[in-house]
Amino acid sequence: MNGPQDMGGFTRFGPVNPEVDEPVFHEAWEARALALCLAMDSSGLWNADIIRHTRESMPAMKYWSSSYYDIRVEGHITQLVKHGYITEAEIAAGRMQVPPATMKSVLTAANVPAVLAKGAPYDRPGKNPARFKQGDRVRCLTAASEGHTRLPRHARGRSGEIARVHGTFIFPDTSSKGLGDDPHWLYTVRFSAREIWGHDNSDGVMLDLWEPYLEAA
Amino acid sequence: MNGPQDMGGFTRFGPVNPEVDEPVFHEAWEARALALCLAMDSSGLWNADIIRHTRESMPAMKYWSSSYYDIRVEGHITQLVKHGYITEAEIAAGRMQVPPATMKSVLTAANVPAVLAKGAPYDRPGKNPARFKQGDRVRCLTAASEGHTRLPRHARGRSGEIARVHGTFIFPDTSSKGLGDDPHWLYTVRFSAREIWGHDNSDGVMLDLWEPYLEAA
Amino acid sequence: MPHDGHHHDHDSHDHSELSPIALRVRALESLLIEKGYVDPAAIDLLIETYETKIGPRNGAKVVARAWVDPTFAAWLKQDATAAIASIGYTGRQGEHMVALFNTPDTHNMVVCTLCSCYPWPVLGLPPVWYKSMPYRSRAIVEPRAVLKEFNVELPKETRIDVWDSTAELRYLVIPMRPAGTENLSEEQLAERVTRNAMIGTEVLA
Amino acid sequence: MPHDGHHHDHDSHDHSELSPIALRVRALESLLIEKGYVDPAAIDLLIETYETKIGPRNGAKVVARAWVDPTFAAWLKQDATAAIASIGYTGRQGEHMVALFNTPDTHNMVVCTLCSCYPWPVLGLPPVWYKSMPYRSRAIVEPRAVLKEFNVELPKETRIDVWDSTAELRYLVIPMRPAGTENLSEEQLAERVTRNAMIGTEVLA
Repeated sequence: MNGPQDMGGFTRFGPVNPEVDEPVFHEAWEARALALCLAMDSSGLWNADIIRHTRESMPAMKYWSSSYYDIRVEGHITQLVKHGYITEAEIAAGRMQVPPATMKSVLTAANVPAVLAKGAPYDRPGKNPARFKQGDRVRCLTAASEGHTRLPRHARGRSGEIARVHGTFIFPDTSSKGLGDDPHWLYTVRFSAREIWGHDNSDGVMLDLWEPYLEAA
Repeated sequence: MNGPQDMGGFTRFGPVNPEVDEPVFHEAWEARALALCLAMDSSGLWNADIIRHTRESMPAMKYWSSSYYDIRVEGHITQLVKHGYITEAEIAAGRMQVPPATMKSVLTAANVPAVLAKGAPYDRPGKNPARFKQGDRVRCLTAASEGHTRLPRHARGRSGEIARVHGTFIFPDTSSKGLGDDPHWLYTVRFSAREIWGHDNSDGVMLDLWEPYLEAA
Repeated sequence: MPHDGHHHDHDSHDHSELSPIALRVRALESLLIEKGYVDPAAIDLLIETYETKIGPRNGAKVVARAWVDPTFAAWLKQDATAAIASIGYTGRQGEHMVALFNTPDTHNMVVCTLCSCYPWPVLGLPPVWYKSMPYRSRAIVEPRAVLKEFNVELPKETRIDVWDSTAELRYLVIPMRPAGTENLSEEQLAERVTRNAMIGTEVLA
Repeated sequence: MPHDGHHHDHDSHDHSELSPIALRVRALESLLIEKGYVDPAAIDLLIETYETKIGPRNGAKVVARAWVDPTFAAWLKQDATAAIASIGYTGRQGEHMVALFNTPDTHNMVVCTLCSCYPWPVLGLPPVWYKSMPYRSRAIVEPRAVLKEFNVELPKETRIDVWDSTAELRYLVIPMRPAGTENLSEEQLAERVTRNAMIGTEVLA
């Protein structure tokens, strides 16, 4: 799937328009939406990769014309509906029509500080030694996984150099399918802007890439 | 410019939805728009590459949400306004507010059959022999021209094989800037779907590419 | 859905029912006529031409001729522009024609990812789906998924070449002649040839 | 403009003025509370936390400390997660921190092309522009054109590395300490550090 999220290198969405003294939230619903999403993340019904894939599965035109909080809340609604915790009819009505499902864990106010401070680390013990070391030349695969992947289109088939070796982390291409953590070595790879865009300068594009995306170049 | 027209390989605009027994035009305005565009093409104020570049310069979201005839007519309006032949205020009013500019050539009904039958051939005598022959391996440049180009993003930096040699043709990267025909050899290059997408099959992606886009591989 | 904005009922002549783009085109037309830039009779004739004269029946005749006349087929393969001109189809958006012959091994399919280039003299104006972003974006990367939406499933062994009209060459797919048509006349054969088969999104049976 | 749909006036509590998405979120909240899936007090506390406690002043303190304390700077370079935790910032969306030190030769700039990953514990929630398609799509291909829209022009010789947060690493840019700040205290220095400088879209002067 080459989804609406993968638009790096496209130049025609218009100017960036930074806002001076931007408030944390522009509208009250954005704050509510974010907090609801964070609270529901404690349910254990999905992981970060599943929820990203859900957001990316929106039709492209809707994705591009929706705001960040809109996309987030729709992703969470999709998952809650899919797991049978709520129905679209209930949202339309604004009230319960079918009895609640069992929620493994509800985030209480008392737990908020600890849950935020702990976060959800993504490093996991791996089985194999790292295949690459700093300075190694690598090439990204041309093929991408079916479904969710974090290998963007502009990097596929391109060569770069291992800039940093980070340890073993949950692999999103597997995790997004609910098939477990499948930890793999994570690297930061430096690609020259010349290699990726043909630019005549020394700029770099730095990407965090898992070992299964890479082969020796 | 990586504009809204260059979306080959993207998979999330939705299903194709072919229509059974589709009429030539769905609404009367589409027929009028097409005919007005064809008639104004006889004005000599632009060429096909300039008008393509004009259409591609629309903001992306507008381009993607506009229909073919809408995009066409807006491209022509932009050019007519730019050359001082009409004003946006005149279109809003639906009538003349400033005197007409001189039109080099007006397409008459009597000339329509001959003009359509003749078309506008794009082959032009070239100065140099072809650099590549059928069967040669070539690689597309990674860099693309500033402005209009017909080298799509998914082919940049990729290798293929010359399938056909067609002769010398107007080069759009030059012609779109109003800098003359600048004829170059035109080739059909066959890329394997494996090379471009990493597909595990023998399918091919065939692209018509001018010599300046290519280097020997 | 994008690109579906023009699937409404046909215009009436009541101003109040016209969409903004319909009103804009109407205003543009009045203006161009008032300024003397266009000849209203030329506009009418252009529309009539593409509504009644230039359409896929032209291409169907080319295909049928290629099926019955091996000399013509060879010429079409060698110099499609000239061979097609010999039947009377030339000009705008068909100045440089290429004929792609389907075989049991290779299926050809045509797209224009960057705009909507299409061989007008033989196929007329392109259908909405051909001009739509879904077809333009997907045909080159997932041709089999796209063909499925046309109810076409090709054997896995068939190679699909997708031709992206990135230059001014215009492609006409010559479908394989269906079995059991040995006794049909050239004219009867032409009736069997569909527009989509000449784009490569249909297989004649 | 896409992504500007939320730049309207703040919500009033009058139902009739709420946008469809605001109404939808309100309905969702009622429903989740009614079903016992969320604790309303937790919702209020989460909002309060990101509105008042977790924001770019946190990151500014990290930067100022790095400027005045070479040992801390070395630790930050070596193990940013631990060094930042020592000042008290940890957790969600900052589990795996990396500090990028700007130098006269290399300017670092951070983006997340694929979503909007951002180091929340040190910078708070991302600004609208960081989450917008224009920034997400353009920062990696034309960083200088993007920087110009922030009124930043770097010398041609300065190399720009654009870090795309494609994994769960979160990046904090450590800007160069401005000239003439030798006599400022760590606290005063922190006041000079802006959010955009810690993303790499501003150069402190």
